Amino acid sequence: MNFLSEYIYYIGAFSLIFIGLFIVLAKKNLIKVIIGLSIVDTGINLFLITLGYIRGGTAPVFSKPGLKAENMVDPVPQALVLTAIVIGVAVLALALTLAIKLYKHYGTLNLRKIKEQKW
Amino acid sequence: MEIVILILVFLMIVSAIAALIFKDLMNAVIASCVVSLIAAVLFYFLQAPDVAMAEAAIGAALVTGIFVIAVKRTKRFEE
Amino acid sequence: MRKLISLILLVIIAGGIVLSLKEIPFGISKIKIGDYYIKKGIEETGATNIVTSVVVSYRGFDTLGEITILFTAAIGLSAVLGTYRKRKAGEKVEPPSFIVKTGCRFLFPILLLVGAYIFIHGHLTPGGGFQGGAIIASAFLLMYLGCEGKRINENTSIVVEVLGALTFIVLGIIGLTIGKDFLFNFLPKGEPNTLLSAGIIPVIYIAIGFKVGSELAGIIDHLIEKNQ
Amino acid sequence: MNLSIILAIAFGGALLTYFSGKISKKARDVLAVLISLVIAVILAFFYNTSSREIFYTGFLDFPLILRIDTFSWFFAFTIAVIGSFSIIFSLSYIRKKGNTDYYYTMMLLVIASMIGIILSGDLVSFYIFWEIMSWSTFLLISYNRGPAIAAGIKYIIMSVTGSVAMLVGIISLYSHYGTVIYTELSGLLYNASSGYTIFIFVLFFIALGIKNAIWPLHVWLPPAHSEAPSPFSAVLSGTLIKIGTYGIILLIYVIVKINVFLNLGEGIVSARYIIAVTGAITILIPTFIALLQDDAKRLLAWSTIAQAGYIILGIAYGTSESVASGMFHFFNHAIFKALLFMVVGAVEYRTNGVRDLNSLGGLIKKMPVTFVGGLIGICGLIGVPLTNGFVSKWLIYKTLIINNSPFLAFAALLGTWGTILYSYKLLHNMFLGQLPEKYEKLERAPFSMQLPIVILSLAIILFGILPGLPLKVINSIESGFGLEPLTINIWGITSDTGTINMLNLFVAVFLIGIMIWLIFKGSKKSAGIGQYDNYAAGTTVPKNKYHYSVDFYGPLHRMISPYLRDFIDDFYMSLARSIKNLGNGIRRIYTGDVGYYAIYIMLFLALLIFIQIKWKLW
Repeated sequence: MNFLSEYIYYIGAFSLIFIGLFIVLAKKNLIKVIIGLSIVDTGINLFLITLGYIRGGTAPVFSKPGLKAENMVDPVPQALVLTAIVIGVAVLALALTLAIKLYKHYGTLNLRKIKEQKW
Repeated sequence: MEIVILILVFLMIVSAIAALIFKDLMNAVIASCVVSLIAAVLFYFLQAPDVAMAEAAIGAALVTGIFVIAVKRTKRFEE
Repeated sequence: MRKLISLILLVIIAGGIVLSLKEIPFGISKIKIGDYYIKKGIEETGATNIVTSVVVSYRGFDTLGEITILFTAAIGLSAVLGTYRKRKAGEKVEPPSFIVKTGCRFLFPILLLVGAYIFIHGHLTPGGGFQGGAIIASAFLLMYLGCEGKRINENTSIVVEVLGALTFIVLGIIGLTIGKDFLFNFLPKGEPNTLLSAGIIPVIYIAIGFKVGSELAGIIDHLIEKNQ
Repeated sequence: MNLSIILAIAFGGALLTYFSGKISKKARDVLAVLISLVIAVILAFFYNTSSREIFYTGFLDFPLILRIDTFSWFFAFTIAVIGSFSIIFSLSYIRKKGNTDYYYTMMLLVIASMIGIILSGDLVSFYIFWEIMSWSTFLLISYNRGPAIAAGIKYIIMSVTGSVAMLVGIISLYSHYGTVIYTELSGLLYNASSGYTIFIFVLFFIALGIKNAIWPLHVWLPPAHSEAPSPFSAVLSGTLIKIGTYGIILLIYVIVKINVFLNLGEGIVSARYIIAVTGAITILIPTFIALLQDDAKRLLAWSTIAQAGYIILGIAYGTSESVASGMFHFFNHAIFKALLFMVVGAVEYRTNGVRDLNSLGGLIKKMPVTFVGGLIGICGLIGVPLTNGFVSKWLIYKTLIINNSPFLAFAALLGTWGTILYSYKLLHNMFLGQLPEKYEKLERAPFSMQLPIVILSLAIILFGILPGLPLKVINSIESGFGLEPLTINIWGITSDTGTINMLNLFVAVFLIGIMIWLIFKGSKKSAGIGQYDNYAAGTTVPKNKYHYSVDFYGPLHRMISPYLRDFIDDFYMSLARSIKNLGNGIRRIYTGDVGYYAIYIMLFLALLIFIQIKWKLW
């Protein structure tokens, strides 16, 4: 139990990453693959935030007068993840657009049937 | 407190696996939305309110919306 | 077969990650450069939200690059999707139910307000341009779902987007013209924890909020409307 | 006058030509000719001077140096003159084709880069100009599209291979001696181990030999020469491949120095002997392959390889006479091969691109000036007395025989006999014999084509009668190399072992000519018979039914062709095919399925992690 509470965030983050990766590797459906990618994205973000966390720390916002600087969690991963989420949505939207176009062209989303991405 | 987090992470993993298993893409999208939502809550517990807000607004709302549109434009069921 | 191979690969990778993670404990301070930001943040930028000061001030250049990526993605999306679709006469669109319609109409202005509040107070409380912009965009998503036939004027969204980006860049360049760095905080810092403080940070975050909001709304607009 | 100004004129002129072509076609033509002539004239003023200048210092800590002495003047001047003649020749040749601005620009660029190579005083600037030359040549070879692109690609692949080898050599020299300047490098290899010298030699010889089309490296030349536009073939054959010769002379006599070269190896396995034998093989095989060709330009291309063999043989043999013969033959070959390509180009121009020797014939009446040019050209090629080829070939035979190399001498002689056969075939099948009916209305070659042909023909005769002119220059080059100069006068060479005096020969030939003329004058006049005034088996021969230039040398062809397949080319081709198959095999991992690509990435990651867990490498 102690172990679980110690590492629960890591477990959560990496479970997401590996489930997402498994979807990417094993699934045939293009939209499913993109869902997998978004799950990997979430997992990585969670991992980064977890790295910056300090036990008993407070959010890096001086909203109340009594807050101490020593007690705050790392703001740098938070800033990084903030931008990563926004970029993530843009990339996802682009990927889905391409998926829609591929569907319009081939009439299927099955990656095993869309074979002309060969060079 | 810890038990809440444990349950949340457990739920998150379960919904990720659900996203993996569901044949109906709409259900898979909703499952991934749940993953994002729980992640947002976890961000809040990890003292990152900014990120939690962004994840809730973007990951849970916008991404899901975009996915739903895309699924409606293509095919709903995985072969 | 393929699933088995994927599983084996992932197990090996997971093993490697577990081994490497043993040395990174959870919840212990690994803070390095963040320490400086926390201690000097208010003094140097005037923003009480340190994340905001990192995003907009210390790493403002990164953020400029990031909104460029956003912009590129939006451009790529509209290039891929192409021209407007003329709705065919016979095509039936399922009308939203009464409750959805009313709820959307009711929620839309409130969401806009919330979004604006979030990015205006970006330097004081959690939140900022990205979050506020995303909330505004989801308000438009709601509008598309609930209010049939209403859409964003594309030109307006492009103008807002460009103005947002331009504000960011111009504010950055002003720093250069007065002989300091790019994105130098030239406005008075003011009293911390008041709305008018932190110099150019709220201005830039408001610009980012407008830009992100209109851009994401534009992406949704493209995905919903533009298609053949 | 500054050396960098010449290069500035040459390169700037190439660019300027392109833009002036956008404004006015006339201006462009005039400008192109003018620039090439100006370069030649400026270079002429550098005769017998030597200067050296550092024209740029900021390049990666390498000073880029230009220098001129008699040696580089000789090559640069020849190149400039041949270049300007072929540009004059191009004026009408290229008019029918498109993309003329591009053609002139590239042509001037090739000439400019060749002069740059010759004038450069260190290996880095040598390499830079070398690359400019390679690429602009590639663009010109594939100017005609179609099969020309394949020829160009063959050329550029070989050329790039050579360049890389040379770059490795340059870097190795730099890392050993810390300098790439000729004057500082020169003689340094004296102390190097012979293994290192051979290593440097092999690397440079791959590059230079490919440019010079020495026998096992020649495969790019026949298609490139025959597919390139004819005026450019003249430049290609007359001067461009001689850049390789220049490089070899530079390597042997300036950088390595002759005494090191002669002591490299022993007896049959010495570098000198191996290169000389390679030269002899380069004479023999291509000569007889040339005999089998039916395409006029391809025949000349093979002949170019063979003649380059004479030059290599002369240079590598290393006595002062042989080196003189090599350099003189370079000079002669530049003249007569350019002339012959121009002759073929003129015929090609008037017959709308016919180069097939089996379908031409009898053009002597239609294009007499061109015929005379061709006749003098092949005389020079064969080495008939009173043409310049005679002197250079005489020198090489003589030195080979005196120095007890009978087999090499025999190879050189055999090559000459083959030369007689194929060059007669060339001349006969184009100009003599029956005139096919479709060419009845053929006009003479235009003036801008006849002018260079006439001038080059006169030059062949001039240097044939007065070989002392170029030999004087060659003599001063040789004394620069530390070789004993020949004793010459304006008419020829005098020495203990054999004297050649063209004055005597001239008088003798003149007298024989008068005698023959008198005999013909005195004898009965032969009756002229028309071309179609003949009959066989009781009936007149139908027109165009028989054309006896077809299958010229038929029996000989059947006899030697089984032995003379271009098996080197076959070898390279099979190499290329197998590499292509290998590439196709590797390509199979690109299945077109994104999932596989993700698996590859994961596989690599898993492999790295597995290695780390197992062996803890990093």
